[in-house]
Amino acid sequence: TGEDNPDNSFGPGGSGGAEGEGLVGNISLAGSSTVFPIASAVAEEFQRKHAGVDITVQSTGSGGGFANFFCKGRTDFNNASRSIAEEEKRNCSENGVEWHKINVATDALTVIVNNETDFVDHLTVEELRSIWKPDPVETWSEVRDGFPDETIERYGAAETSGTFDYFTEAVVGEEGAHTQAYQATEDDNQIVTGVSGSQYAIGYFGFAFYQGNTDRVKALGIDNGDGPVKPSLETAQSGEYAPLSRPLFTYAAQDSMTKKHIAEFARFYVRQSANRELIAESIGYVPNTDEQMREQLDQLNQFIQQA
Amino acid sequence: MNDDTTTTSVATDDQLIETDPGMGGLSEREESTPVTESTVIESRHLNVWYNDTQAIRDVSMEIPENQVTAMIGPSGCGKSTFLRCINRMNDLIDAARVEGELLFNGKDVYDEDVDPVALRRRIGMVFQQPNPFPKSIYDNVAYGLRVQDRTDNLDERVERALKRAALWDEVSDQLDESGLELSGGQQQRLCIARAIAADPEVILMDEPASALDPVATSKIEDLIDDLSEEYTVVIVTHNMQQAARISDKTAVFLTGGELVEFGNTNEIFENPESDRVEDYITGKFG
Amino acid sequence: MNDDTTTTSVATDDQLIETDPGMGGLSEREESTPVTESTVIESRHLNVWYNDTQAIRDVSMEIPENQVTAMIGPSGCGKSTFLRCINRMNDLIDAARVEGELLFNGKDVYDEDVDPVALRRRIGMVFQQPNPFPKSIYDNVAYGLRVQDRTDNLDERVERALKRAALWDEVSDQLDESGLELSGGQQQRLCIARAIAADPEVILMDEPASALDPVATSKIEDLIDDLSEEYTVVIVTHNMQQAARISDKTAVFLTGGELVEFGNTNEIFENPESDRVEDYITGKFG
Amino acid sequence: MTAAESAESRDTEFGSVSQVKGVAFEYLTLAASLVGIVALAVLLGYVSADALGVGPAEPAWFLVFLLTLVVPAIGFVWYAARTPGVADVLERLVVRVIGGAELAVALVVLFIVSDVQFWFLLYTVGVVPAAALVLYGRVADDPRVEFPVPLVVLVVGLLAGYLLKGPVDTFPIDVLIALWMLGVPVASYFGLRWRARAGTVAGVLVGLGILAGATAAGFGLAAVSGLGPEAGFVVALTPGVLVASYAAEVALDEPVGRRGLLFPVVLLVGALLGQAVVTALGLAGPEPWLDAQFLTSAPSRFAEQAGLYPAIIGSVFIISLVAVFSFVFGVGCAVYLEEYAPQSGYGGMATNVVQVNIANLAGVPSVVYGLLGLGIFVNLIGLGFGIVLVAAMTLSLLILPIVIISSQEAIRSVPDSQRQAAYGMGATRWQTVKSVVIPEAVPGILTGSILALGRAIGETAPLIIIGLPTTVFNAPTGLFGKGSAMPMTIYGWAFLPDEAFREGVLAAGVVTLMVILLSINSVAIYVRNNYQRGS
Amino acid sequence: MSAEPADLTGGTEARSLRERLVHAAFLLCAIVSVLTTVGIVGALLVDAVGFFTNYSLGRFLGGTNWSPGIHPVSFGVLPLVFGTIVVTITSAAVALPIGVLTAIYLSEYASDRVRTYLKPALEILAGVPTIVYGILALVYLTPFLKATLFPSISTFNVLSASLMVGIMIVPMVASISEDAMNAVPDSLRQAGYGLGATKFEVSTGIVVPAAISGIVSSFILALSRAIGETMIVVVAAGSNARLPSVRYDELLGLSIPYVHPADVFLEPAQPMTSAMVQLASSDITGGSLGYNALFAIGITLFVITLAMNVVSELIVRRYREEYQ
Ligand SMILES: Nc1ncnc2c1ncn2[C@@H]1O[C@H](COP(=O)(O)OP(=O)(O)OP(=O)(O)O)[C@@H](O)[C@H]1O
Ligand SMILES: Nc1ncnc2c1ncn2[C@@H]1O[C@H](COP(=O)(O)OP(=O)(O)OP(=O)(O)O)[C@@H](O)[C@H]1O
Ligand SMILES: [Mg+2]
Ligand SMILES: [Mg+2]
Ligand SMILES: O=P([O-])([O-])[O-]
Repeated sequence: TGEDNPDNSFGPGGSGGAEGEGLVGNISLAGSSTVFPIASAVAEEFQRKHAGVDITVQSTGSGGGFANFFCKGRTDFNNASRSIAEEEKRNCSENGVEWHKINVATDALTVIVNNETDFVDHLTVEELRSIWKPDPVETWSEVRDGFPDETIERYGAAETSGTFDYFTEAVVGEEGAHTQAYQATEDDNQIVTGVSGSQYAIGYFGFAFYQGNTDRVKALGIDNGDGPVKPSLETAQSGEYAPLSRPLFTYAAQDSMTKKHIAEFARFYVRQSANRELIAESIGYVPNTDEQMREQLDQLNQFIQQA
Repeated sequence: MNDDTTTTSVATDDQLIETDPGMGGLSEREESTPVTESTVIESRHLNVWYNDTQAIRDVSMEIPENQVTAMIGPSGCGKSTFLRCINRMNDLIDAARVEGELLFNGKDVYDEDVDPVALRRRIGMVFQQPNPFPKSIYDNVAYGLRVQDRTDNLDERVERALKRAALWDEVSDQLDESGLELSGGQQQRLCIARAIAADPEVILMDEPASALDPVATSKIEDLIDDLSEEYTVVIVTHNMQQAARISDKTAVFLTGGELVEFGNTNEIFENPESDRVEDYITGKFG
Repeated sequence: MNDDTTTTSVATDDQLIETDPGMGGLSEREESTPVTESTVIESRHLNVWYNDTQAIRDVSMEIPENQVTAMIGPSGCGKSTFLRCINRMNDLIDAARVEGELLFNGKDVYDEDVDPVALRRRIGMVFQQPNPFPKSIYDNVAYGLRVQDRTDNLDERVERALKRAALWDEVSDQLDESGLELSGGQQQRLCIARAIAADPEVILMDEPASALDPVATSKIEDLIDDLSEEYTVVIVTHNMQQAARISDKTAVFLTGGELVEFGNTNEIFENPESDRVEDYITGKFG
Repeated sequence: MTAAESAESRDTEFGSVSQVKGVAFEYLTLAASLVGIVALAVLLGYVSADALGVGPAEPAWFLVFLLTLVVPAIGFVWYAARTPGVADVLERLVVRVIGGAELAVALVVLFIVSDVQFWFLLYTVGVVPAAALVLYGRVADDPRVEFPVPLVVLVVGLLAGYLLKGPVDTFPIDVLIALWMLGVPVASYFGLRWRARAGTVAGVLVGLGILAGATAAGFGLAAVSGLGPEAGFVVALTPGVLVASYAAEVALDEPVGRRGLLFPVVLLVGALLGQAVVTALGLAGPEPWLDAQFLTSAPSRFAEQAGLYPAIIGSVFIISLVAVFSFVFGVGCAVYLEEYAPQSGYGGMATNVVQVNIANLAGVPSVVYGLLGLGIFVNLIGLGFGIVLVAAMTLSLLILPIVIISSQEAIRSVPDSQRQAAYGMGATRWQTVKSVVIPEAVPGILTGSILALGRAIGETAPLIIIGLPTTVFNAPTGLFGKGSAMPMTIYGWAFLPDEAFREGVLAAGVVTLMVILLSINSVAIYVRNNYQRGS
Repeated sequence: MSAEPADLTGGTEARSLRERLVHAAFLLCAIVSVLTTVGIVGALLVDAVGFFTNYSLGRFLGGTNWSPGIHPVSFGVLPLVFGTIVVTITSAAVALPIGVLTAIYLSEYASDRVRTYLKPALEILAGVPTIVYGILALVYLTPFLKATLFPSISTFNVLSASLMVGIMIVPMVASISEDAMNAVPDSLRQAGYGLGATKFEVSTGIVVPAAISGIVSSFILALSRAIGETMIVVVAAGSNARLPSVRYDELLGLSIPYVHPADVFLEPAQPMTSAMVQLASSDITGGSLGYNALFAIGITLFVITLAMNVVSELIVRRYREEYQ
């Protein structure tokens, strides 16, 4: 698609003088809105080095990306906040699209309450489930003895989002099994606002967002059987913070890896996954450790070799 | 100006004119002509301009009470303009400008303190094209009363107006139907009923029958004859025969907005003073 | 049909009619009337309908070359319709339907293989309202030549046409200005110039002077007189005096689309065969 | 009895009917007419304040520029409004600046998004010979180059150009291409115009002067702005020559009107003076989000570096395509319905159905057009996701009914007597349409179409549905390239957590979009007011 | 008789060829508009049929629960319809009176000079991109309302979105209504004044009733526009597909259910259009039931707006006849 037009010296956004390493071509990414900030940040950085490369990033949702783009051979990468589903695998192979999964960061879903809420500091997974399952408890006192007899106000992610999917599976253990009695929203700001407005509110969203709002809401520890663990970069990286830390991926298409500039971009993407400044500070996810990153890089290089 | 003499001479005519029943070959209304006349409307040196073109030129005349006064003259001579001055309908035309005096019961209607809306409530108007509102017959007739907040005995007043306009028998069982569904002649009588329902003192009619067929026209003419018992009627018409048939007084305007002659209808038609009027009446031009 | 007899009798008149110069009291064109006439346009039992209403009823007549043929008749009698049949302008009206024959130089213009566009290039037309294009005077006159791809010597032809239409002296120094800036009479002469620029054989004119003042009208009449030296002119007019002044032949249509009488103008005006035509010409109706 | 006497017995007090209700109502209606406009103006005021970052500016800073720039400018406009010739000149000058700038942006975009060398081939091998033939046919009256011939030459030439694209690989540099494709025609046009005015020598001088001046200005602009020399060249050539030529004509022909040319001087002097004063006094000015950097950089996750450049180019490219598609098909359809379509019988019924269908299409929600684009262009035809062409085609269909309906109105307002005159002269239907109907209807058609384009430039929902990306870093390259559009990028910013995006970058985006939109619409309104029939 | 028989058999081949080519080209353009409709219906039907074979129309139209992601998934469209209706009615409550008053001002009161400035200004109102309106609502209007009138208003809420939709459709109501009022013959106004009616009485008692069918048709078109409005609600109204929560009031020992306006207007909602945008950019797998629901809503929306357009067309046709 698209004619490559290297001789395009017009615009300031164009190639201008420095041609970097002379890489030239198009790269397209689509998929998860959760991964979108990472992808576009990485793309922005790569673009800075290789002005001849043209990258587009679309936020379509993981599933939309697989169904409409990636498995039809229309994109080079699909970002995903979950692993590829069976149906999507089938779809891909029907179209002859071979893929490789890259772990680009970890997201720690954070359960939050009001800063002033002092009766609760942590919840067990079981208690969390009783709050969010399809037929949930109504008051805090039903969650744990000693909690006040007040109605729970719930704020969570919209049901069409990957965050919702992941939270439901991790906490309730079944796809889509989530209460309907909650304020669903696309805008994490609203969850913060809602929770900071009531002592008896509870909500969840990505760790990234919590980091920017530590003064307004408080994160709960999660007890998965080994005692309560507070969410942090370290606990998430180490896997202690379970089950609410989830890996974020990008899926690379094999055919695309034959192109030098795309393969180079894939390597760059992986290398950036351990970039603490970019992933953690600037975006707010949990970066890979150097070790994890090198492992990913080896696998990727193998995959590129195959292609 | 030369022509002024004519005009002025008309204005200074006696107010008390004895009608001569024997002379009324053309006028069919001899029997109802009253012997004394009191003036309801009087114009004094009236001039009207539309932007820079003058439509009425120094017109002075007195319109007597409870008579039918006809205005005739070729197209564009200012008949409608004069009529529309009387109830200040010309206010609605931005370009129109009026000078001189126009007295209604002795009060200049163009005085600062005259509210044209109040004025129009005492001077009814009927137009060339029947223009009933797209409302029921009843609501058409009641309209004037309603805007004047005189809604007591509404049914009665509506009925009386329709009877007065000789329409009651034809529409009494369809008062709720739209006024637009009537025939042209009926519509025009409805408009007359609408105008008289609010008991005006004067009724102005601008070629009320020119859009109608002969049968409807003759009904309207009969009606006008009737109306003059109670109302002062001022009527503009193109049709000389009609003016002769229905009016007591006739004013002849000629091109340029001059009033060339004004007097008893039978005199004007049988023995016009001015040659130009004679030429006009006998159809030499116009 | 009763009336057919009249019409048919006209159609079976001799093709060669000798004019009688002595009779031409009304016609001013006696001197230029040729002695023999060859027919350019001939209609045979022509009928035209608009949807279901018939506008032309079984009209047969022959229009001679290089003469002015006038068509007169009351409003709505089908004069324009007949004119518009000749160059098939009625094709543009979906509702119009034509039956019978209409020959131009012996060829039926309604034949399958006739291209109306080609036909109109040989028959020019001038309309009631002057309708110059909103283009320059030059482009107006050149229009017909350009659409016919005859652009050689364009300047010359434009000049000739404007001279022919007696307009050159007035506009020669403003050829680049818009045709809309001319006066009504000039516009109409421009339209005539536009029509003759492309050298048609026949010029149809539908009340070409009815929108003009008397001075402009007389210029157009003079022009028509001139044109008939070179062209066959067919003209519709409301104005009987005009028909009498400028035409050699006159066709009188009466309501319903019948051709009641057709013949030399002076004969028609002085001695009409039919009473109805006489009534019409003397102004009893219409 | 005189009138006065008779009056004694009568009621001459007409009284007055209470007008309070009426006056109150009149003001109510006036207020209603203004409420929406005022509300929008206030909100846009806030957005502009955010976009221009007036927060940190000191009041004195505003005062200085109020005195040096705003007051003189308003004073000048006030003076112009009262001096007839000057007002005209001022209005035309402003419109030429705006129109020229729009043209320049469109042309620069064309050079950016497309393969200039390809255009060069098509132009040189296709357009130039065909145009030369037409010209020759006109001048020499040669029947051999009648109608189909130039068209055939054009088609063959374009095809040849297309085929040559592969084999030919040496091209002149872009500046020369721009000079050849733009400079030569523009210079010839103005050269001829001045030849008619002032003789051959002047014409040649003007032509050469334009070429030389534009080239020099192009390189000059390139040096200061960082744009390529071609872009500078285009800018100097379009608004530059347009305005300069107009200014020269005014200066020569209109002794009163030429005072209007002082307006730019007033602005420039005011701005420089104001700048000098605030620098001297050390006054803090606003810190605008909407600045050159914003307009020339790609999106970024850092608010300070974020820009709208690729989206602006994307939008302009898409809108140019939409203009072509919707204009061609919209006007074509309108001409068909008004001039060709049967009006009676079964054909007439079909026409009627099409007519009703168009009215209904105008009422279909834009998001549904997105589904159309997704279903037909993306999935059925398989043109591809998120590409410029699909976006342009979808938006074209979206505004097509509006263009058709307004063009029909324009065509209908051409008096029938004009058509009759043309047919009566033996013009064919097409000749009538081409030479009489369309020239008369063009202002109305243009106005309606431009307003419709304004609608298209702000449409977002269908673009979301067809999957246009919110983030791209480069301007689109070609029809099948991926690109974004201004509203898409702005939409993306609306949901970013970073406050700086919401309050600064977003506002800058909104203001950019509105400025582009309003400048497009003002041209439409100018066309309507100045070229309406009968003027 | 003239010697040469006329040759009128048409012009050159080239001319008729050109005529036919041109005719065909214009016809082609006209066909595009028909194809557009076919395309819309086709594109919507294919996937909507896929949806309705797996999910009954009755459950779709009658269902009170819209949860394409929460299991068991359910696609009751009523919550979305509720969102659409609330936004439409609220915006109509703003726009219809303002629009009609504006039309009255333009047609009865405004001088020509005022009109020449006011009408383009109103056109600008209609030309502002809806995404801009959405952002104005989200970033400026909502915080303003929160700071002044409604401290409890949500970030995403029905009220500010509806106000903006209202402002957007005012010009539509105004311009169509004004056309209708201009079509009222002047003779009716004259009759009114002649009977001693004031300008106010003539405007409201004669002109407006006489133009009523045009005004109604402008209402329908404006409502149809509000129903289809997407970006304002996507950006400013949130994405909560919900029916309004019912509160109960104890009265005489009975608990009376009622809907509190705050629950309707100050809270988020999800109209049909915004659900479509959400689905189109969501995590839902392409080709799945949830994805096809997009087209089911699309066709519902299409049918509703089509019906409204047809109705308004019929009404307009009737009022045109009235004054012919
Ligand atoms: N609204 C107007 N604006 C400008 N000029 C007007 C207006 N109304 C009438 N005139 C002019 O004023 C003159 C008198 O018009 P008026 O309507 O009073 O004549 P009239 O005698 O009633 O004619 P008619 O018999 O045709 O109704 C005419 O020259 C007319 O053109
Ligand atoms: N386009 C049309 N559609 C339907 N009927 C028409 C059309 N044009 C003319 N007619 C009718 O055909 C009849 C003849 O019309 P035509 O215009 O030929 O009369 P005319 O003699 O030229 O009248 P005038 O002197 O008024 O121009 C009239 O009854 C007219 O109503
Ligand atoms: Mg009159
Ligand atoms: Mg005629
Ligand atoms: O877009 P998501 O798949 O991350 O929800």
